[in-house]
Amino acid sequence: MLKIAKERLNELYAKINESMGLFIPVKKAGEVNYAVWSEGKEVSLETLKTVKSPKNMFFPQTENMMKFKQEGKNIEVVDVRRDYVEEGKLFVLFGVKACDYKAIEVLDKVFLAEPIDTYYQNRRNATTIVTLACSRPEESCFCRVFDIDATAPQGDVTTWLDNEYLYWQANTEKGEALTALVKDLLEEGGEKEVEAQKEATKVIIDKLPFSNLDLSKFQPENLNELFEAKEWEEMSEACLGCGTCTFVCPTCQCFDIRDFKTHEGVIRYRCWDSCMYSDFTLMAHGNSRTTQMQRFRQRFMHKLVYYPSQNDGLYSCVGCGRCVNKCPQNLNIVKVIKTLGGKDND
Amino acid sequence: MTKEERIENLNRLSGTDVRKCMKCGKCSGRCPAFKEMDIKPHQFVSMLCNGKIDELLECEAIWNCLSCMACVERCPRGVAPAAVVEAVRDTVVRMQGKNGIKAEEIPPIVDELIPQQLLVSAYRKYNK
Amino acid sequence: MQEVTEKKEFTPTIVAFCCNWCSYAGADLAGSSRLTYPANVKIIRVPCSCRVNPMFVLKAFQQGADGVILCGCHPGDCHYVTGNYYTRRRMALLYSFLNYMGIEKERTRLEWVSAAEGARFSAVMNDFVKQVAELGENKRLTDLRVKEGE
Amino acid sequence: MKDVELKMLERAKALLQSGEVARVIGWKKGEFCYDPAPASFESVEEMENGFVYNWFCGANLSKYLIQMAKKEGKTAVFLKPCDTYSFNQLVKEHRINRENVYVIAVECLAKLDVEKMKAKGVSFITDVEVVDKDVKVTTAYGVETLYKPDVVLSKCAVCTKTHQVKDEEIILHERPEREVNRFEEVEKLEAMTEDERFAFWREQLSKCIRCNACRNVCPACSCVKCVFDNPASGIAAKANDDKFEEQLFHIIRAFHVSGRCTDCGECSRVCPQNIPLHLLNRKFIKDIDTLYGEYQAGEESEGKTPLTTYTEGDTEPNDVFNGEAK
Amino acid sequence: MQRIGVFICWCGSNIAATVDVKKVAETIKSEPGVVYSENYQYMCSENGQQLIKQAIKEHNLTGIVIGACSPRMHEATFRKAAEEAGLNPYMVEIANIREHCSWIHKDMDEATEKAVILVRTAIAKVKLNAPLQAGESPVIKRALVIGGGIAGIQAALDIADAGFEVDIVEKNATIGGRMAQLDKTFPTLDCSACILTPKMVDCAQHEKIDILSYSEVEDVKGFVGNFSVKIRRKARFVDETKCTGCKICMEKCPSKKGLNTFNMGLNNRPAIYIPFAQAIPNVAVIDPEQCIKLKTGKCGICQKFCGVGAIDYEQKDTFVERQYGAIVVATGFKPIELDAFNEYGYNDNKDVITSLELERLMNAAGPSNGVLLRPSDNEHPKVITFIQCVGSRDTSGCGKPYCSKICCMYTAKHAMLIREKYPDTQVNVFYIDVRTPGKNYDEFYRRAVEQYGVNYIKGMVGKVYNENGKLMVQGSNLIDNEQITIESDLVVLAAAIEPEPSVRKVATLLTASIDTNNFLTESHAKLRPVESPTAGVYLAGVCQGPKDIPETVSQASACAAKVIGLLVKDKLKTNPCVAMPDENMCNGCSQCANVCAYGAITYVDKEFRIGGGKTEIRRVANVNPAVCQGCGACTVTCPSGAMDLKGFSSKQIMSEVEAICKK
Repeated sequence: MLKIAKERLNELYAKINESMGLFIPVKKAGEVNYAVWSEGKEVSLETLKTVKSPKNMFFPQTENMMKFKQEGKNIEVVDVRRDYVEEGKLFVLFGVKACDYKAIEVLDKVFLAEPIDTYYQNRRNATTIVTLACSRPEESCFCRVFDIDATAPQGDVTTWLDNEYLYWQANTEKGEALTALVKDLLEEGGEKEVEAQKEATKVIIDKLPFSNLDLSKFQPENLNELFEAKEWEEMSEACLGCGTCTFVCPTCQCFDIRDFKTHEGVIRYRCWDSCMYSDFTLMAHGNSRTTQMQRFRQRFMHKLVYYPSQNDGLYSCVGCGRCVNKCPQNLNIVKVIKTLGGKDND
Repeated sequence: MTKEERIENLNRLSGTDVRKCMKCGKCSGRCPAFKEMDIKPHQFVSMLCNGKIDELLECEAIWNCLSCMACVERCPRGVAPAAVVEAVRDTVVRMQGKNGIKAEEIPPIVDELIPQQLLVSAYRKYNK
Repeated sequence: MQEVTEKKEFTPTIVAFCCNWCSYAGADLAGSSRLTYPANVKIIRVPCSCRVNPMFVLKAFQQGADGVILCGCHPGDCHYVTGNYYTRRRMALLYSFLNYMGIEKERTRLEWVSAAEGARFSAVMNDFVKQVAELGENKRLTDLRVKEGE
Repeated sequence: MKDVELKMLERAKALLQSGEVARVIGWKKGEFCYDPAPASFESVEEMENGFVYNWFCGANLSKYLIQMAKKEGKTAVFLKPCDTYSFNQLVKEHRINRENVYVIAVECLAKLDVEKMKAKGVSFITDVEVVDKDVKVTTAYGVETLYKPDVVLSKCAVCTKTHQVKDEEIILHERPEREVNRFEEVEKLEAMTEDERFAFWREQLSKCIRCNACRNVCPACSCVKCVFDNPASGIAAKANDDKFEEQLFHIIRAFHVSGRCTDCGECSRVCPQNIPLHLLNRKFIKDIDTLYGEYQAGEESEGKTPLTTYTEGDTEPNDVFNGEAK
Repeated sequence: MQRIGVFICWCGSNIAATVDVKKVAETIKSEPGVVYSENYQYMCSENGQQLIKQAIKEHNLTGIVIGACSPRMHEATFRKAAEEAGLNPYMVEIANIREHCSWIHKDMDEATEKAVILVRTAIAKVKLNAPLQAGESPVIKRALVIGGGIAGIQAALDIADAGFEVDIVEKNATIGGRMAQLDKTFPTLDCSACILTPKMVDCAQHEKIDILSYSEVEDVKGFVGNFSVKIRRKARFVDETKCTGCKICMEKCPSKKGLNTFNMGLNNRPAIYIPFAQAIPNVAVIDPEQCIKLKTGKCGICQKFCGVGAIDYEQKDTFVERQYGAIVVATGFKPIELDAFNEYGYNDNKDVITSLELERLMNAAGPSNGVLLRPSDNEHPKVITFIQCVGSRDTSGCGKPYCSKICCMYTAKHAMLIREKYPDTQVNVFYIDVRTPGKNYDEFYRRAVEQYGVNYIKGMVGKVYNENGKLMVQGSNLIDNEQITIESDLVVLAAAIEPEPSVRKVATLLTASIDTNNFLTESHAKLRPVESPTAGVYLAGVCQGPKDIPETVSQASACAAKVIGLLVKDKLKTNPCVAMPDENMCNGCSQCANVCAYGAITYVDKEFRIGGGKTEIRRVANVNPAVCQGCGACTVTCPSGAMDLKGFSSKQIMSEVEAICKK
């Protein structure tokens, strides 16, 4: 175990930034989101939940896929993909919480499965992930439901933060390499403090109201029954059809592909899409889901039934609680789990 | 200064667009000093327009113009003949060098009918 | 090595929306009277100034226009009776709002130019081009993507 | 507050029981004390099981009536003072059939913003109690008292609205009269330089994730299909990433609701990035007030908006900047 | 796939001198979608049009762009050509590379570059054009003439003679207008009344003409072929159907001190009056400002004496609403006010008069029964001085910048008439220029000088002042380069003329455009001089620009010909570029109807599928294409973008914007 005094963290960031791009929670106009670090920015590791999750790093909200250059009557297709590893351009994603780290695993299963999404892969391969353990979870957190240990997240490097130090432990080769890069700033020690923090946090997690949600009903064999459940109508009644839950969700991975006309031709880009939107998966014949209830159902069925049935039971919810906090009308996945999840929720 | 430059200078000094003149002669029709002027107000405009500035620079009229602005007031085209007269007068004075006007030189060149106000303004202007 | 120091003077791109009945005709009159204005002013013909949607103004800025001017019949003279009265309110609010967002107020303008005011059309355009040129390039409301590759 | 809730419950149950209304739109208990959700109740049992009215019922229920009022039978709805303006505006735009709605005006002494409370450092909230200007918050980590004006919703901070429409009212506590200048924040921005204003909005809008929550919650944004969702409009877009898109979206949205926005403040309440979106709409309102005479959308349920009327002597656009006519 | 053809016109050297037309045509060839690009000397010529038609057929073009003069000039020509070649006429776009390019730029490279962009912009638009079909609207076979002067009378007679109903709306109590006030007319010196009054009588007796005197147009709705006009019939307090014009009321009326406006206020008339002997209708009218009965409720003498009981003090303004297919505006003129010209002393000296006052003084029916007496003392003036261009050609802001056109001729007429009737009178005329273009006009003026010895002085008057009861006219004689002062008995000012001020309201009601001098604008200065840009509205007489009687009559007849040409049609093609809502997106919010000036938008309840086999009823907008004029106000007020304008769709305009901004 290594450690660095809190007041020296800026030196750590600067050191990493010398040779790598550093993405870290930064406070801007009152809100904390992952952003590129540079000298003078207000880093906020203490913030439990960034508004947007770190998925933005590998799967940006908008991303150019290719360009079509037009000259007279000719069109040239330009590949804009970049192999960052090949270019030697590497990144560090710093301060990822356990839930968000788990979410990256969920995304990997989508984007890194055949056919591999090379845009995602290029960014993913070039990035070293530094996770940060939680010490002050709040009532909307329910990662434990998904067997996530918020006190000891995985990642290339795991860190813990208390009032004096950031504790540092490399887990992988990438992690070791990063540790080597900053080793001059780190000192030995901290095992005791980390253990103490873990214990204290676990006590709080036990007390969290959602820590014992019952997911037992969400099994592939119950798919039809769940799909037909009459409760969807009532649960979705207040849904505005906005994309807040989707866009703050660390595991939502749907995107739309669109064209943008430039002076030279066209940029084809992808951007996050939301299954809550009425034009989601719009096809020539119209839309397969025409009511907000259907769209609402789709989102939660996907998280809790469809995805796990195709990924060895891995839920595509990680219990980060962002949707619980951010839904304008206070609808969320917890209500769905409580309504349809299993007997033990009552 | 070439003649062209001088013409341009006169146009600029006067601040009036002599090409706007439609040659109606209303300025001269109203001029109270018409008889004393060897070159009439409308001719000032016309001659500047036609580039005949040597005659203007040598004329007596510039000293007889009362600067009463009646011609400016009456002109239906917004031309200011008095401003042209003034511009010529300034040019002549400046050509004389920096001598300006001396108090003792005033009596011989003016008569008692000239308004006091004009004398004061002329003195202020040419005696620098 | 000889350095090319020739500096290209900034010529702004100006989009002018002109109503068919007054201002477009005024522009025609400016043309037939041979009253010049800079070539970077390009006119889009619309039936009435009230056809101009704020979306068009924003679109122009997005596409890299440095100034947008809207011309219509004088209030009271609208070919469509009341169209330009609505234009006047819409644009008053839009221009004020854009400025509130920090967009330079000199980039937007509305002028009433009648079919008989060729000279005014030319004068207005000259003045607007000068005003925008002094301001420089539109950087605040442009979409960087459209200029990619430049 | 509890007394008001009980009275509301009693009335709603009576209305349902008598068959006078087929459903009641109100708020339903959430997982915590602070997350009630809008809901419709069709029976006495449903009301008894879940109905709630507390310090966190900030949501404006009027927009739900667009769909609800189309259903069979009359719909009763609880409207706070600010909500009634939206209701009227929707009636004016023929989006709600007034005949099908029974409006119960309910009192409101401002609503609390849980995000503002959390920003004050409280977390793991288990209970909230309000006594005058003190907000007593019980959390798993202890008890804290917050100053109410610091933690009310932005829209409530400057509210002087009164019920514009009601079929009956439930008001047990009168809200004290007060003088506020709701344009203060707008004026502050106006007083800045262009560069400062640009920087301010740039920073705020760069947070936008284009989730459309502001649009979808907005009672004025009641379009069957939004221009931004319509590829034929020429400005449809989902992308947030380039700086132009958010500006375009928010400018056009503000323009589209100008003269129709009642300043209900829902846009700012729902923004996940806490962008002060109401300051955009309020600028339009301020300019309209200054240039065309004071106008409050939603005060009436018929007539024209300031942008669909004119006077012959209106101020020229070139003369209007920063909310002042030259 | 689009197949666009581009045609670049040289317009002789008008375009080709500053725009490299060949280069433009060549550059455009590589534009996506363009399959044909050509240049030609005169595209609008027969050969040019042939070239276009041939290309459309040979290359199977789906849309064409013509780089030429303003679309306001030849859009219709090229649309017609396209149609003849089998292409929908609305698949044509014009790039204005003449008025908006070659004529305003001097640098060839710059102008060529701009021309290319303008053509590209038109291509961008035409790619989004959709074939449009013009609808039809019926024509109401009745015309309205606003103004009952010689212009209105002539237009009405010509239209009526062709068999169409005509209404004349005249704001005064009688028709006749300014011409009725004139004594003689140039260049033949006919008596004005002798040639005008028969026409007035013709009007009154024509079965197709209805004269609405003492009336004003209050409101106009509709469009060409189908105007609906509300007319205010002002209360004249005399029953028009009963009054026989016996004038007994005028004799008996005790309130006789009203200014006789027909005589330019040079004498008085009673409160109840017939403006002049030959008035049409020959019906009395009461001036409510002057009538004792109407002001105080006491009197009623005229009612007592009226043998037919025509007097009705209770009469109120009434309104009639009528439908017309065409409208002729003939609102005429008035001399300008002379308050700004105190140098001429008009307000201070009774013997400084305007030319129109002189007409009345010389007229046999005038205040002095045709004997020329000066107003101050009723003496014969021995020296009369005329001053030309009073307020005309004046850019100082006091007067009018234009030439009033008629003054040179009527002054020559006055001078001549005076010299003939009173040979002992000396007549002087101060002039700047004598302008006499017109058949027998210069000859007329020369007769005044050569035959009648009128003293024409080239120069302008600087001041008119009163010295011991004599009018001193001081001015310049430019030919002799001297300043002169003429002692005169009478000074006559040729005051500039301006459009009758009521034309502003009429123009607004008709949405006819008006210039800075309040003259109505014609559709084209040369080619469509009698048509207003507003379809179905025609212009006759001075309301369009200064002109004399022969010209006015010509223009009125030309108007009539245009109106007849319109009214003989049973149906008109309507503009297909109208608003069109997309019902699937319409919210039915009524914002669009709120801004529609024509009431073209109504709402209907319609059933829509909403998915899941369900439907819902929604209120949606419905545009009447025959009423919609295509301004587009509704399109901007529609928040959902459901309302769009055909031919100027949002997408079209935005693609034009893109093309312009493209670097």
